[in-house]
Amino acid sequence: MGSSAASLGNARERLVRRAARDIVPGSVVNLGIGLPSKVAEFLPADFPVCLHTENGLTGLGPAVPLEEADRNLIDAGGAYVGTVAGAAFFDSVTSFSLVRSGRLDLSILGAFEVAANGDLANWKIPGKFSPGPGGAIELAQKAKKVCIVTTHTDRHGNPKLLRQCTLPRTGTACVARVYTDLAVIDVTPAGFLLRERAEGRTVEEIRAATGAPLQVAKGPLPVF
Amino acid sequence: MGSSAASLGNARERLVRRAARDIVPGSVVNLGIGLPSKVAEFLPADFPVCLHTENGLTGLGPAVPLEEADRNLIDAGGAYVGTVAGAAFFDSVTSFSLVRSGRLDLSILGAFEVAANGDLANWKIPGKFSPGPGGAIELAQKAKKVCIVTTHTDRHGNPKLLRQCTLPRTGTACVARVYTDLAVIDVTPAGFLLRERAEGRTVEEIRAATGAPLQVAKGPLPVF
Amino acid sequence: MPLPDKLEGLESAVARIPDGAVLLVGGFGVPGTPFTLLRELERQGQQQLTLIRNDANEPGTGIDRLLRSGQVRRLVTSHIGLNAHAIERMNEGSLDVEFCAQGILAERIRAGGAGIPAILTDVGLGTELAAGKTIVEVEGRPLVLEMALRADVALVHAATADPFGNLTYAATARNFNPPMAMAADRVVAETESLVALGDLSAENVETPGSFVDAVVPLSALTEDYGIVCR
Amino acid sequence: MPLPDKLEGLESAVARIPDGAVLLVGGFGVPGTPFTLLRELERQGQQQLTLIRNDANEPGTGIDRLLRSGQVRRLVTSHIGLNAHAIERMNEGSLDVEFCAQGILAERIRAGGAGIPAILTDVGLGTELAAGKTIVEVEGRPLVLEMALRADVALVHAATADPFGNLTYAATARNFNPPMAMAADRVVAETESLVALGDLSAENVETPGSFVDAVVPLSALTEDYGIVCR
Repeated sequence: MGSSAASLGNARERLVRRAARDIVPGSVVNLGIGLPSKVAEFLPADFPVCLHTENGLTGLGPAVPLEEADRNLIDAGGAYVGTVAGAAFFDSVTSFSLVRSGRLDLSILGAFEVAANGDLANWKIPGKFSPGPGGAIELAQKAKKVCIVTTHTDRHGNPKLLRQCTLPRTGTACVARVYTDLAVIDVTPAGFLLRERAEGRTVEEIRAATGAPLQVAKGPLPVF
Repeated sequence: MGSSAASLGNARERLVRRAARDIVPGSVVNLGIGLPSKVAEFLPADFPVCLHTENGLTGLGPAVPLEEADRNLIDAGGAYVGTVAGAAFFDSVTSFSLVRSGRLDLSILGAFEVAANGDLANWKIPGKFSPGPGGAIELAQKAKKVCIVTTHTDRHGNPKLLRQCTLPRTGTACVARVYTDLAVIDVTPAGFLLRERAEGRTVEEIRAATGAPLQVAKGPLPVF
Repeated sequence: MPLPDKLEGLESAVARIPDGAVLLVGGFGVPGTPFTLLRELERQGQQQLTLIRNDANEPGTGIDRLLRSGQVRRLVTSHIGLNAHAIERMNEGSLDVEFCAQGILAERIRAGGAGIPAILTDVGLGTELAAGKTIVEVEGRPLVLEMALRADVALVHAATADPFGNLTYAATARNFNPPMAMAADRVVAETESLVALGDLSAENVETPGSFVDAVVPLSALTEDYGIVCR
Repeated sequence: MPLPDKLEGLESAVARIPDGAVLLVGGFGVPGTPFTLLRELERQGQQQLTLIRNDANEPGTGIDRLLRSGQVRRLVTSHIGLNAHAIERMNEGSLDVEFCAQGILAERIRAGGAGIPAILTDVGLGTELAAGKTIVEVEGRPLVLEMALRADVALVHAATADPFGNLTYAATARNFNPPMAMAADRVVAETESLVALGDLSAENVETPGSFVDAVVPLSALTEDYGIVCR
């Protein structure tokens, strides 16, 4: 845990840690592949939560090193994982039944683009990246709440928060909140609303890195 | 087994025994409530077959006396039953998935009426008997083969084999063969075809008790 | 990260059922019927209930007690032949009964639990069970539109549960319980045996606890659960 | 009344797959993939196959070997991101790929195994996955018509089997295997362990043997089945 968290880098660790703070005790949560999967590492050891992985497990435990791995026990990203007491295995049909029927309280996903109305694009870049949707469509469209953890801009510095998605959408009007290395931003009927800023970041800086109008919450802006 | 078979009476025992002879080794079979359920008693002890009951069991064994009954183990008729080695329990969804997807080789049902085109009525007598369809609709419409065991006439002496059903149908053109106390009759594109007669019964007698034209198979008519 | 605890007392678990609720009730005959939850519901007296259940139990037991106490407005079921009282209530018009083919009842509940709004089937075509239903033509083939069934509350009976709500069932007491335990906004499971988290094999859990909201351990089994001598 | 015996040799079980067959292939990544059946299929060389499988395995293993040997015409899948070779084949047009949302892929296979011709869902609406699909309006709500998927043959991997074909699966090796083991005209299960009839608890059977046509015990596990070091 320590080493993995350390390897995230300071800004990423801070945003992932911030996302972890919002998880409601007792909820069922699916953490997407990559950065979202790190959120679990920042939950207190005694925090009551049920982690779901869509390849067929509730009660997902931490990743395990290869020498302790069970060849039959992976998460949806292919990482070898453990289980917690009370875990249950099930097939892919049951797993997505859980997602679609409203039993998944929270899905934390990555994003290529998030639109001001909550549209999400995270599964395809035509001509460049088309591995297929996997479970992303249902996780985005059917979780009771969808949050995004992502860098605020792509590696070329282009904003990921936009007026409208330019890439094929994963879901429409599905994102509730975005955690980035710069800010915590809610999707509201009036568009993006800045709720918190990362330590050392100014509102102007965040606005400049955002590709859509950014409202700012009233009162002093919390820092994370 | 002995006592139960004895209680059937001679003519009924003969027809049930005859129905048992047609069961194909290795098949999956559902036996309806009442007379059809007796068919199992006339299968040889070493006969390879898998009996299904739609409340959630393959590998159904013989009925058990109350003093040996497991309160959680019944067949679809509510009788306490046993299991054979290799039995499996499953839920009602899986049970009817088996029926609908073509994994049920044979369904043996009772009948109020069978029409010359294979239509079956066995679930409702308007104004008199309307307990609901239970599993009858799917057993009749979806088993790969549907056979009927029944008395040739009702208790008022009226024929059960008719030109057309007068009662609400369970399924259309679904019955392949009918075993009665008088005869074995196939449903063919040309209507009812007499295949075998019960010991001591004449073709004329069978025809008189049948409410639709009855073809007679060529050659000497086997007696059962 | 311990899994959440969902243990709840009988009275409190049932008290959350409001008047007018739609309830899924597990069981096929005696096995798998949540008799204790049903007796508590009778005691508390919620009114105008809609029950979805394979059968109507036998007279004087299970949901028949709620029919007799006048708490039930409507019953969605497949076969009530073992309950002459229910048939009488239906025939006299004081109980609204909707019949479904048994497997389609199971499948509609299953669709509700799977977040699938509707399915298309040829089961029932050519019978009065398809009468009045929407027919959708698919690749030239007429199919009956069957809507998913969901309930406000599901009442199920488990053989074993842990505090998170992972459930197993005994023998043919499984029947409608697993699909029902997925198809309600609130799933309440009574259980014959309560074990600690981790005592159930993760591979043998039949209903994952993430579908279950309340686990009510039974202190004793009433005679309702016993062998029926007909 | 003994249950029928379905034990079959590897070569014979696979030899029944004809050219042009549609195959369901179990597994999600390594766990649950029937590597031995797939290697035998590669050896026998059946052509023009359509595969339905969650992913494309990793390069050089599982179904990727059949892609490389040119035996596969079409792949219905949800995500092939771990197999650059498959993506390349798709992009160059030598492999016809149909993508489904993962849960809808599972649900379509499940419908095939449940004898349900089609389901209606809102999943995929507003995305290109719904493009070109039939929309059915139900109670004022547009829903996507998703057809059941069935195959000529299903190839699944079990942890334990008995000779009748009752199957259990290990941990997350379950994944697509249970629905696939219901959705083909012929279901072939390779198994790591073979036990006698009656050795599996009837309550813990995951796939009832009545859905299974051939049980192929594995004499050894090749390294395909082992831990992947990325």
